[in-house]
Amino acid sequence: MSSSHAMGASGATVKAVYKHLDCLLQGIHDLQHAGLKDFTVLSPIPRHEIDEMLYKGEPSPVRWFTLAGGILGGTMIFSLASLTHANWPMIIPGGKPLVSIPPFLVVTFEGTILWASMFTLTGLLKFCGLPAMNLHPAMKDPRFTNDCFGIVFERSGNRLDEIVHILESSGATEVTHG
Amino acid sequence: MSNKLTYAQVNRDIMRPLFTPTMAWHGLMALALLGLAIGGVCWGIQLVWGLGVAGYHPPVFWGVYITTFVFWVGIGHAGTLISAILFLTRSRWRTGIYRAAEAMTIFAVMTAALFPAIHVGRAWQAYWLFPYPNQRQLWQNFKSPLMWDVFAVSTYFTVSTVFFFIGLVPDIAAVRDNTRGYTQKLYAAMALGWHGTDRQWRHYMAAYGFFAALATPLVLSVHSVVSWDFAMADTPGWHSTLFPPYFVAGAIFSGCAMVITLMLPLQRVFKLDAYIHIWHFEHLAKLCMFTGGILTYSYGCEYFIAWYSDNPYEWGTFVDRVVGKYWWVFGTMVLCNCTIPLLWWFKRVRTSFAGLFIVSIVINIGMWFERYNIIASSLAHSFDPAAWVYYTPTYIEMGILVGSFAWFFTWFLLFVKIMPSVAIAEIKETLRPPLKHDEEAAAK
Amino acid sequence: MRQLTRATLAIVLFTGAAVGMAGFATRANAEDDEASAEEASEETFTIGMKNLLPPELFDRNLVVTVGQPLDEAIEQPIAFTHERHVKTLGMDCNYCHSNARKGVHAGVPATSVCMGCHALVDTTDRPELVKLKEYWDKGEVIPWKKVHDLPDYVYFSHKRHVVAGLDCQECHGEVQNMTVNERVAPLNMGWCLDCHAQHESITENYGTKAELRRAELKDCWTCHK
Amino acid sequence: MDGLNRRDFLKAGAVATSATAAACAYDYKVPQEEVLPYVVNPENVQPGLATYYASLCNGCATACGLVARNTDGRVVGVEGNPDHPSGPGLCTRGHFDLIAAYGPDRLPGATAKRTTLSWADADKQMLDAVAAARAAGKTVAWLGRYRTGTASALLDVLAEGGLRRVHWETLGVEPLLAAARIAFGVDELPVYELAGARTVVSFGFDFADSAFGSMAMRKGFAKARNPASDGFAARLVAIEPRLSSSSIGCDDWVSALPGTETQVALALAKLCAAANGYSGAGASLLSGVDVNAACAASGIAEARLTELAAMLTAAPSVVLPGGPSTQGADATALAVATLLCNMVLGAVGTAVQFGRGFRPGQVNSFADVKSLVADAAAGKIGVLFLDGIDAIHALPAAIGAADALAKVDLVVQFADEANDSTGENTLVLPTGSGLEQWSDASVESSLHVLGQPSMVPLHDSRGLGDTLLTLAKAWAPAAPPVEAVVAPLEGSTDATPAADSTATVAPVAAPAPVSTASLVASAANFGELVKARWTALLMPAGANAAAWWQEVQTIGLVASPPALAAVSWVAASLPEGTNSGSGDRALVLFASHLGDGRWANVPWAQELPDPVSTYFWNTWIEINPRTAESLGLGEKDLVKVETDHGSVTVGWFGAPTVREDTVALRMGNGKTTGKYAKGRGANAFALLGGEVDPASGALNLTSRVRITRTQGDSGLHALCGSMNQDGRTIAARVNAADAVANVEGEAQSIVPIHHLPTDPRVEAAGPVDMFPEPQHPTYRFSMVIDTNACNGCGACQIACAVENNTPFVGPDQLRKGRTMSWIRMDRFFEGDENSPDVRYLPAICQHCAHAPCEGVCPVLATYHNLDGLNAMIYNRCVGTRYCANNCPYTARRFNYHTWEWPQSYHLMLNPELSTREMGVMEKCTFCVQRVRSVKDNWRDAAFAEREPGKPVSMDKHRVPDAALQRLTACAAACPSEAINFGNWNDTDSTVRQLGTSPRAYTLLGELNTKPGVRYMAKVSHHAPAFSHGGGHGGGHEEGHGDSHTPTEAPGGHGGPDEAPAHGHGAEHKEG
Repeated sequence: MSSSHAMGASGATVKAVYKHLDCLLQGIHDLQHAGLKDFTVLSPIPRHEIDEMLYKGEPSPVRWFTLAGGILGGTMIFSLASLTHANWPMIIPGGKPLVSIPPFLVVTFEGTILWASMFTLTGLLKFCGLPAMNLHPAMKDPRFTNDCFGIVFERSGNRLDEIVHILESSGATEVTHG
Repeated sequence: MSNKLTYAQVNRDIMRPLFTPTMAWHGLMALALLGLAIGGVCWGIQLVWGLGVAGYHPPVFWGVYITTFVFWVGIGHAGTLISAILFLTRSRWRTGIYRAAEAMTIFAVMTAALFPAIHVGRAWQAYWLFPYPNQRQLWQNFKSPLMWDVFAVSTYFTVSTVFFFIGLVPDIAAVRDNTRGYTQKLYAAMALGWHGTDRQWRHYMAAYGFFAALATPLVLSVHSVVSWDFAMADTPGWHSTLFPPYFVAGAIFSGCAMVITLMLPLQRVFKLDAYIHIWHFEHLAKLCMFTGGILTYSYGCEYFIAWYSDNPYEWGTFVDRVVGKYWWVFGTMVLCNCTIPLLWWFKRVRTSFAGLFIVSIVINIGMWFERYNIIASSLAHSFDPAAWVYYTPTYIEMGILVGSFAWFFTWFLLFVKIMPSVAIAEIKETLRPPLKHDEEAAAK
Repeated sequence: MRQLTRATLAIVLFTGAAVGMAGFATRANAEDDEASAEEASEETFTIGMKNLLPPELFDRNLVVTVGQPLDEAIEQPIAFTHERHVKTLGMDCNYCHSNARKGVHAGVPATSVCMGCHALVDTTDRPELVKLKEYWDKGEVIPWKKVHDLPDYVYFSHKRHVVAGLDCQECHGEVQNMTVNERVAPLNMGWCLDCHAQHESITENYGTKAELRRAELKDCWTCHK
Repeated sequence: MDGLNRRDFLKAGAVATSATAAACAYDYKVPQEEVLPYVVNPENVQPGLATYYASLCNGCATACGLVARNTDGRVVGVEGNPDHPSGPGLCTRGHFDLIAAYGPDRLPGATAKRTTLSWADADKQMLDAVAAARAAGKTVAWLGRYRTGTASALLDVLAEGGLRRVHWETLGVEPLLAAARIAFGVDELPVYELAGARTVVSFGFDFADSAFGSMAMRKGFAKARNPASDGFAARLVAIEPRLSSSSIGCDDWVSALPGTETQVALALAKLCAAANGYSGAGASLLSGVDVNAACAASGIAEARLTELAAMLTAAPSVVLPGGPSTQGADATALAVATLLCNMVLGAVGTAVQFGRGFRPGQVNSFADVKSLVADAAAGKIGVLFLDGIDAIHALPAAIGAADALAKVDLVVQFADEANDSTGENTLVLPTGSGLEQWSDASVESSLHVLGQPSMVPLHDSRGLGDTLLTLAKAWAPAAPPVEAVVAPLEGSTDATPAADSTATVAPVAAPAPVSTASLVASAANFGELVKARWTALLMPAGANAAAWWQEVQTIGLVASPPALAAVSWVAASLPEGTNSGSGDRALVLFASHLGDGRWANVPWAQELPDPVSTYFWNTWIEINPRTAESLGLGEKDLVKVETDHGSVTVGWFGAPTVREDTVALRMGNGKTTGKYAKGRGANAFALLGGEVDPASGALNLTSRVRITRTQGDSGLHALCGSMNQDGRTIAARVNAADAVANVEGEAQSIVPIHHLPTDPRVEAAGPVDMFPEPQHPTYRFSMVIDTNACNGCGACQIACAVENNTPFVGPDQLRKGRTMSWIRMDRFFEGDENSPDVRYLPAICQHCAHAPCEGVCPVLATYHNLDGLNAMIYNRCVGTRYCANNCPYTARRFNYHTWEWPQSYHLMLNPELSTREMGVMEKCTFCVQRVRSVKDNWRDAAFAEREPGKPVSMDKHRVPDAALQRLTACAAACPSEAINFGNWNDTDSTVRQLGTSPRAYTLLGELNTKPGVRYMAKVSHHAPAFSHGGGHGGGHEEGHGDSHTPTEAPGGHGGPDEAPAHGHGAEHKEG
């Protein structure tokens, strides 16, 4: 598509568009085989194959956010309930003890879930880099949300020709650089 | 899914309703706005004159509003159930319907969330229900089931909305890429710069799984908490440990019925037959039959426990439901929830448009009456016979009930017009991906 | 037309999602009471009477105070100065506000009380005193403006507080230095509670029973009616 | 409040979708209020502190003492004067009188033709008219209610000058007064001392409500009925066609065919005489009595009468005379017959006392009223003074009062509000409330009650006494200056034909001879006259006049021990009297709350539910459910009630307390004037023909009627949702024998509370709490309500409303069941159809220690405080109403609207507590403002006695039981003293004693809410001993009660007398 992007010191941008998943996978494989890692794969759907090839099954760190959020949320809500009731010890609703575990567990549960999900959201946004308003223009190709896959090198460095070659040979329907 | 579909075809089909106006949509929207106006006027009257415009009198202090609240919370169960639980259990039939079901959940919970504000005597002080630091040094009673309710419903709403939105992001991106001008800018803002990079997809899939895992206990807990509003009270007819499972089953029952009610026309009007099949509805109908069975059993169980406990108050209330002035409510409930859904045991009924549509509407009516039956008849026949009364809703209450449906449908109609009502990315996921290998094989 | 509709609907969706909390920021009432009550209690009132949450948790910047804004001087029908009467002339508060130790309301003195002295005070070139005399001669009530105005649902007994040994200044400020009377306390619930939870006079008055008394004082029905 | 205030804004904001932007722009401000000091401090007035005045209740002629509480210049509460011989307590009428003082209809001043006049003009008009009438030879007449004291003495002076006085009341005393004269030759009423009676037989006497002198009788009966006071519980037998509110709790209802009560009374007297061998002077009357004929005529089995006679003669007993339901054409004969019964029983002189000079001043008969009206119609009356009688409404239409009044030259009406009798020729002179004016009263020789004004008049009114004084000053010179001995206790009686008055009565305590006429000239106003007259009459010789008067004002009365006199029977024959009328059923009238219409314009009186039907704001008939069934009446059908004189169309209530052949019609409504009275219900007096009982001239209040079903919706709504308890123990009952036995025995509850099946293991373990009971370090405020003394009169409800600013909501809202009264009077018809066992239970907030309501409030607006009170903070309430749902006692009330209070009632608001806006919950607070105030007083005392440098003594802090017992408004009001308040922590307190007594129980105890309120079960001799009709009469078993289980069995396993009251219960269940 657009190749007007100024060629920097680190080389030109390379964008390959694939119509077929197997070609894409082949392209990734070839690139990795050639020791190239600095590229972004774009896909309209999540594919485990891509994930496997790029990240070798390493789990996403989002889960730690979820855990931390859950623990923090549960503790906070339970503390809130207990401390606020204990702050008014002369106010006894229904004769129940000041800090009554069973009823507080309900709000604790809700707090756990709420905070866990909020932290997950934060983690998601952080790790995905969302909102991603300054993605490289080469990635903003409407085909990638429609029916095409893509591989984008933001900076091809000095291996432009090799990259283009690998991409073209893997079956990309279109390879542009500039 | 049909292998004939291509990714581009999916994009075209599902986004079509967003760009092609239909008379049906505009007609329904006009109707919904009219209903919204009715509800708004009724609520305005109530805010100015006080809750006296509703039909309350001691000892019936809850009525149509709480009935409708519970009804909508119940409706709000199906979406997250379908999107989260079926996601975790990897049920394939989830894909075609989950987006609209989830939207239904959000809007149902939004509708339900209106009701605490409508219901309380001083709506302008309803913010006191939320804990926030204040100079009065005053806090809430975390032992009150209503407080649990506040937490449960707001958590459920927040988590469901986030879950819904996260699921939407790739599809909004797809819509963005099919629009121009300011609409594109709006969609672009909502898409958060999603372009489907490998890094985005990687964390996205992990987070989505966590959301599904977090939403799952919520689905089961929200209606349990709502049921505790009743079960924790000492009112005969309410005070029962049966309530949480009974309510959750009822919620799924009504929610699935509502999904059927909403998606049948959606499928027809927007010509989504390729994505939403009759067997989707059949699955939903089977889920209804299962939960309806639980419900029927619960009805019986309630009576058995009331009789077996030999508690005269409890038994008195249950007898009064059948033979007292609320007999017609009880009758409607049993007819709509236990009897008519039995028609779905016939495959012909549960696979025909009319059979599905009519019975699902009947179930929705029945489930509203179930809540009305629980709330009104128990309160009207409490401990002290001297305080027995008969509660009748007023026009204001019915107007607000109409308004609540209108509010729900307004949002839902907006949704189908603005957002892809079937999950584009996930539909594509279910398709066989385009492979060079396939094409070569086909060419040979 | 269609686009317009869609745009409107989209805007509604966005604005609907944006819900803001209105912060009624008023001027902060700076100091919290530093006086922490001594834990003099021997007998423990077993449900435990401690302010478990630190007062700092309650941000006074976030909250609404009752009554008039603190530094807004209220124009009175007669420019009465407390400074002259209390500081210069050395009058006791109880002389005019005699009801403070006897009743719920401290009250404003009857015009006759003013005239008890002012009948003898020269009014030449003193326009405020002329006004007073006019009210008295006409038998009219002086429409004083309330500086300290508690809501009608609050039961506040001046007697209780005076008998407990509190100085007027603790709530009313350094009235003896005021030429125009001003409200210095926010008079809001949290402010009341600060003293009710830990004022030193409770320990002085109730000794071993101070814990119990503090609990009683924090009971809502102590003040709400 | 100018512009948009914060609350309105938030309301609007809740509607608006874009609240955010507006909220930021909103300028928050509280309105500037003013503080207005006095110009000159009034004496003894401290802003915010109450001043108490001992005064006189003007609610009826009984003249009870009251204490008026004046806060910031307005009387905001009244209570019975505990120094009065009849003790604390004040019935509904006293409270209605207070409310009436603030009525919005009150006239601003003297009024003629709807124009306000100055008092000088009004006086001139009145005096000119009097002078003109006298010049023209026309009569100047007075038609008014009973008056005693100085006002009566002034009337005596005027009567000497030619004023024609007629004193009459609808629910009057003339039959009994005439009977006393006929039977004993005395000119006073008997005083019934019920405290020692073992059996009380009533022929319809409304001794606990509308009867003259009811307060003392009611207390006496409550004492007699309390098994703990004397070791017995009196048995009450009612012989009347409709159970009045006095006899509604009766043990046996032996109803006779309407009109045959006299025969029954005579037969009873004869049987009693036979049983105890009476052969005194009255025996001659009994010789002709045919017991068999009486039984046959009345439909009562002879065996039952015999049994009743045996019961009466076995122990001290009293037979009470007739009342409104039995005041027929033979009213005097019935009264004589009951006096004869007492004579035979030897009760005269002990339980039936003479010599106390007990009478409400001058008493005239209805015959006198009729002749006055006839004279007026004939144009013979020049000036007619109407004092407290709404002649056109309250006199039977048949006698033509409306036409007659129009023919009078000037009608001078003493009334605070224009009423039906106010016409074009009427000069209305507002007398003001009794709380604003001087008055005094004396209905017994030994008791004088002073009515001192307790607030400044709200309007330009002038006391009745002052007008009388004006009249007397203008008129008296023309009259011969008599040196009459003014005996305020003996009104001159010229009305009734006196029987042979053999002077067997000892003269009443002779007052010093004083001429009121001589005092008139020197008295500048009525207050001075009262003081002068009291000083002259009552001051002990040699006392310091000023000090004595100060003391009288403080106590509010002068009383000395009553002197009794022996009387002997003088009547040789019964007075004549026969019943008349056509139709198929007997009509009786009853008064509930509205009296004869006097309180019809008091909205709280209209709103107070009737104790039998729990209807309100209307007129209705009570008929037996079986009659209704035979007529095919639907729940909301209208019924046309016709006599020969008129007809009314009203709704109906199926009351098992009315005979099948009887129709009971409520009186009091059907007025054409008054903001609240106008257009409510129908006028019962339209049905009366105005016939009189020939012996006393009393109005025949009974009649014969035809009733037919009519189309239409009666719009009546019963506030009580069920006719019976549905087998639940809400209002419990214990058998009298057990109650008495247990007083002596171990203090163990004899009231079963468990409805649930018992498990021996659970029983062995005892009740186990999940949570300990909350601590109550100083007080655990509690209340014990003795339902045995309760007859559902509503005094507690109305006192509560006045004290706690609970509004009236009007008929439309009340029809939806939205009563705001913090006390709900539960009424249950138990027992069998023929002898209903009616039970009342004032249900209030139980102040539970484990309150279901508290735990569910999300914002802690309700909670349990250290004093054991279930607190309710209105300002914190959001209005989720969860608490109210969860209250098993349905004790909570919700503010559906911000109730509109007419401006005039704002002055009546108690400043000690908030009024509640719409959307908040409220309920009984145990009058926390009073609790706070009494604690404050004791705390002051403790501080005052504090040793320097030491903490105050907590022991001195603690309020003693005596100061708590009648603290709450309901406890202070209950005329039967059924409500006790106190500190449960104090083991010697009354509540602790009563609350742990065998009769005590907690409401719905099985819920283990640990209530602070306990009830004491109704004591009843109720057993199927008697039932009217001939059916199963003979089967009375004396030992039934003993052999039966001690009390009613738990629900669902009910004994034979615990079956639901009757087959129509379900029909009325929802009202």
